[in-house]
Amino acid sequence: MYSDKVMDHFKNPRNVGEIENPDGVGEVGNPVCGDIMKIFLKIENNIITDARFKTFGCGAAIASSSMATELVKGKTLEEAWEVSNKAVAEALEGLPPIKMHCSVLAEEGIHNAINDYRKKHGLEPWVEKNPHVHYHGEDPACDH
Amino acid sequence: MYSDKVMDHFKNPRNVGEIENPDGVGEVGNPVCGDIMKIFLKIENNIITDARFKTFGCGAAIASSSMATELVKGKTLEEAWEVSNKAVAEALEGLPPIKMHCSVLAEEGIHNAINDYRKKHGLEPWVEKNPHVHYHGEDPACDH
Amino acid sequence: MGEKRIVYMDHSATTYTKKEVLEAMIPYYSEHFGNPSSIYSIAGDSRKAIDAARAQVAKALGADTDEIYFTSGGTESDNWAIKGVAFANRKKGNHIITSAIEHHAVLHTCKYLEKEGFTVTYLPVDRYGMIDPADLEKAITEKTILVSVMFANNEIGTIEPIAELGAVAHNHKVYFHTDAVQVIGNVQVDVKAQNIDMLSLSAHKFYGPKGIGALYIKKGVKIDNLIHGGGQERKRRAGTENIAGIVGLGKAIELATADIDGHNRRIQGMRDRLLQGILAKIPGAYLNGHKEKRLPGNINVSFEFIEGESMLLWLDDEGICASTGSACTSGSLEPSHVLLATGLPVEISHGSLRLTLGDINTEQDVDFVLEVLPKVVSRLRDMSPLYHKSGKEGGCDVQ
Amino acid sequence: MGEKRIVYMDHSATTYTKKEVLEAMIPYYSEHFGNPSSIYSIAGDSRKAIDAARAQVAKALGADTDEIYFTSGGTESDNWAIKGVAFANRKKGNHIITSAIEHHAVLHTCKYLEKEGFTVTYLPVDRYGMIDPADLEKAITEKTILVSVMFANNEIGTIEPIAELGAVAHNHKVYFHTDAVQVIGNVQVDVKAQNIDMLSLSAHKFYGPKGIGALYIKKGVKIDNLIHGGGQERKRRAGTENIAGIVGLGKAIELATADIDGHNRRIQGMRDRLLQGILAKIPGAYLNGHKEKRLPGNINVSFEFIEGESMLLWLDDEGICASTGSACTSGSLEPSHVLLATGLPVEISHGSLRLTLGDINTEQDVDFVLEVLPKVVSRLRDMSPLYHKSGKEGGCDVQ
Ligand SMILES: Cc1ncc(COP(=O)(O)O)c(C=O)c1O
Ligand SMILES: Cc1ncc(COP(=O)(O)O)c(C=O)c1O
Repeated sequence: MYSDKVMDHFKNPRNVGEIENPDGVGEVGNPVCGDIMKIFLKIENNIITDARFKTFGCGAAIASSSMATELVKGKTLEEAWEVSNKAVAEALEGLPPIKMHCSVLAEEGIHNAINDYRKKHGLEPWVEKNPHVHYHGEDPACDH
Repeated sequence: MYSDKVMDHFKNPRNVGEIENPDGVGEVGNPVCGDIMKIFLKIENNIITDARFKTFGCGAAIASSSMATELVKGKTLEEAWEVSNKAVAEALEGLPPIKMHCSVLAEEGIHNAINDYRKKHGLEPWVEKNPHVHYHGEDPACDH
Repeated sequence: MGEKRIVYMDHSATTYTKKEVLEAMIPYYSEHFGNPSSIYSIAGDSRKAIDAARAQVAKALGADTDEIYFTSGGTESDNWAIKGVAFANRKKGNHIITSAIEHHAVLHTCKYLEKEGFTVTYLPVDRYGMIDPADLEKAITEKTILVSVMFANNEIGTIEPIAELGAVAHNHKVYFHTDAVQVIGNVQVDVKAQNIDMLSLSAHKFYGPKGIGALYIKKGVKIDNLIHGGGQERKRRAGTENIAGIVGLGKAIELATADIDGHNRRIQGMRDRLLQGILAKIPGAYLNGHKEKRLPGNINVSFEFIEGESMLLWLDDEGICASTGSACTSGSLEPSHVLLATGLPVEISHGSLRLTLGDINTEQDVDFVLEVLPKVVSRLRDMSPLYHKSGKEGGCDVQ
Repeated sequence: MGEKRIVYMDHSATTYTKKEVLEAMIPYYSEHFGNPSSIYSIAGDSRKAIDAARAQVAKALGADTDEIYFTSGGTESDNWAIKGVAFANRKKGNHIITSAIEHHAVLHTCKYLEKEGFTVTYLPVDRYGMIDPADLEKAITEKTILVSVMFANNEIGTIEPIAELGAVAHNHKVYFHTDAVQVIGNVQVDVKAQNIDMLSLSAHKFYGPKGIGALYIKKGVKIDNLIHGGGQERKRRAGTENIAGIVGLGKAIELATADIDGHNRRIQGMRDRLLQGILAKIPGAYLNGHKEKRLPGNINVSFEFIEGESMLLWLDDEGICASTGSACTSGSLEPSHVLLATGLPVEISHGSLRLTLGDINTEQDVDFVLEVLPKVVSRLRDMSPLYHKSGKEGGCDVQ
């Protein structure tokens, strides 16, 4: 069902945990829908020097959190903003179609954390360029 | 499907053939329906001294002809008239329900042959006491 | 099968499961038994096995893997194709066209639909059992939503002009289903080239297990489910998958279609010698079905003046397994609807014999049948009240 | 299953086929393979085998042999019972009653019937998953033609008061069907004493093969066919019989019902120790389903703050096969409709785990799960953003 890469990031998730006094925090998802991601960023000179996560969710959600935090570390905020859910899924060597929403959640988590930082610093939050056509589960209340 | 007795009378049918100058002949059935029986009787002093048959039909039809001719041999015409299809089927140790009509055919063949004799001798043909509720196949034209 | 020599010539009724097929199945009973819907790794073995079998079926038909759905057999496939398309498209129309010589799985499904408000046209056949595409052309109306014609007939072996019939249906934008239960391994199937939208098959007709079949459904065909429930078969056929059966079907279709020409040469060689022998040795014997366009292993002959069941019983006594009419109607009183549709008189159709050769048969089997059958026929004719009458016509005077 | 130690605790999803069962089946693939509809002697072996299996099933259910019909599995049996009665009796009424916790084979069939003009009432359950006969009594109307309630639930294991429910239905002269797929071998079935008119079962849930099941239909029940075609199963279920499967079903049901009490004592002993261990070792773990009225091998627990699939993946990594929700919905996003029907909050139902013990399990398996599971739960909780928040309530604030 999952690629080896997904299983690797699920079983040995990178960057699990919280950052004390984070510069940006983003939380997305909904326990009713079965997944919540919380992303913590440490930002110095516009560069993400550390990224951590806590996730409640399926294997793909955990692996996506792990991969997304890996991908944004060391990037400028502008670069990190461009890390798309597709990039996360590709870095994981693919996700089952039914699980693509997990990578969307990871992208949104990063975005929320960046905008949290921007707001704290009195900056305009960036606007999602192409709001995702989210995965539609059978329960319409659970589109992320 | 068939009892051993049926198979015995099918494989070693008694009384196959015709009688030259028979005293009574009965023919029943219909090739369209898949079975025809022709019964030949030799009658001396009101007693059936010989009975033969020719049959076009299934295993049960052949076995019923064989058994029916056996049963009537040596009997008076009155006794032979009383040989019912049930008696034929019982003597064969049973017939599958779908094949019961073959024993009816045998009874009717004997009856027809007896009445043929009676008519030839200027006697009133006997009347079927309880006309059989015949087996109804899927093709209503083929009730015997 | 005991000590007695058995000559099995009823491969169209069912075949034995080949050794390689059974061997492929065994591990999926007690070892790789995981439910393919489960998440754990051992269930992955089941999923992979099903995927592989689906690929084998797709390859044999020239279809894509996601066009193959597993079912419990040819009957379910026929029911699904016909009812599924009928109910899903009833807003478009209520007219279905099939033929007079279909298997009961198709005919009785059509009868059921007639009760549900559909109208069904039963195309006639010629004396060889062939359906004329021109008749189909004429039968199609604005209300027609489905044409279902069998690829080859199970009783008389006639192979229908499927590609032509499919083309006619498609010209009118009507779905085309074919019951190909008898043709796998005997005729090259290519659903795209042959204009087939749906195709039914059943493993036990080509040396696979019983109780497993498949329905090919071309992408885009509008069809309702027949069996509702879990999400198996991409939500189209519910029920925990019969993994061992599916694996057996896959293996069997691979074997059966690996060398159709070679298989046919061998089977048809024996078949032709047997047929010629029968016609030469037994007077009053007539071939039913088409001379050339027929399944390689099929012989269907009628013998005047005798009845089929008693022939079968004598042949069985000698160890020869054959049938009269179709397997389903053997033992019933009804003459074959297929033979009647070819115009054969009822009384002659009662005396028909079907011998269907397959991989188990040998030239010795042919010799043996040629030795036994003439004796059986003459024994039965000797006790037939029709035989010694004046002759052909006289024998069949209907009261 | 490779070298790794596998602890299979998903017997409600499917079971392995027992050795004795497979051995009984083998001869019917390549040796006694005759089509039971054929007339020759070798087909008689097939007929006899089917008769014997039918007798085995009848005995296990307290039914007569001519009330047993073989199908392709539990799903087909459910479809047949419900659609068959619905369509055959629609002149009498169009109302069907079932429960909210049925298997999808029943629920999706009911949804289909709703589209066809039937009205369906879904009886609620209490927090233990129990259906109240008084609710059924209230739900029955003049239009009610069928009640279908499962004998025991596949997810939470709750055993319903079938005899009482059947009695209520019968008081109103309404047919009563039960999906007994999970109970064969676990609960003593007696269709007459338990007021059952139709009962579905599936062999692969009691150590038989997949792809074969049966429907008990009490004599006199008015029911349409689901699969049309040949005259098999006394003209009620067409299609060449899956003889090996039928033989396997017969053998499996005989074995499974030979000593239900002994089997339950063993399985339930292990189950109770495992359950107590889990509840003792893992805080924030809650049992779903009924404490006493539950299937002997079933455990269904919810763990706060974590999600089911990630639990399964970790367990699988350790060789433990389990499930969350039902097998069919594993891997989907939907929370279990059964857990929701018991009133469990959605967020907790995502963290449910089902362990179903069976004949393959040992006390060592129980020890192993008790060693592994607490570690898995705490590893996942450690990375859950819900866990370290204030506590129970706080974890579930919905945006
Ligand atoms: C032409 C044809 N269609 C359908 C079927 C039904 O297949 P099954 O009996 O495997 O369901 C058969 C054989 O029985 C057949 O010969
Ligand atoms: C309660 C219940 N009903 C019906 C079914 C369907 O049975 P099958 O998958 O064998 O068709 C199952 C299992 O999948 C079940 O647990």
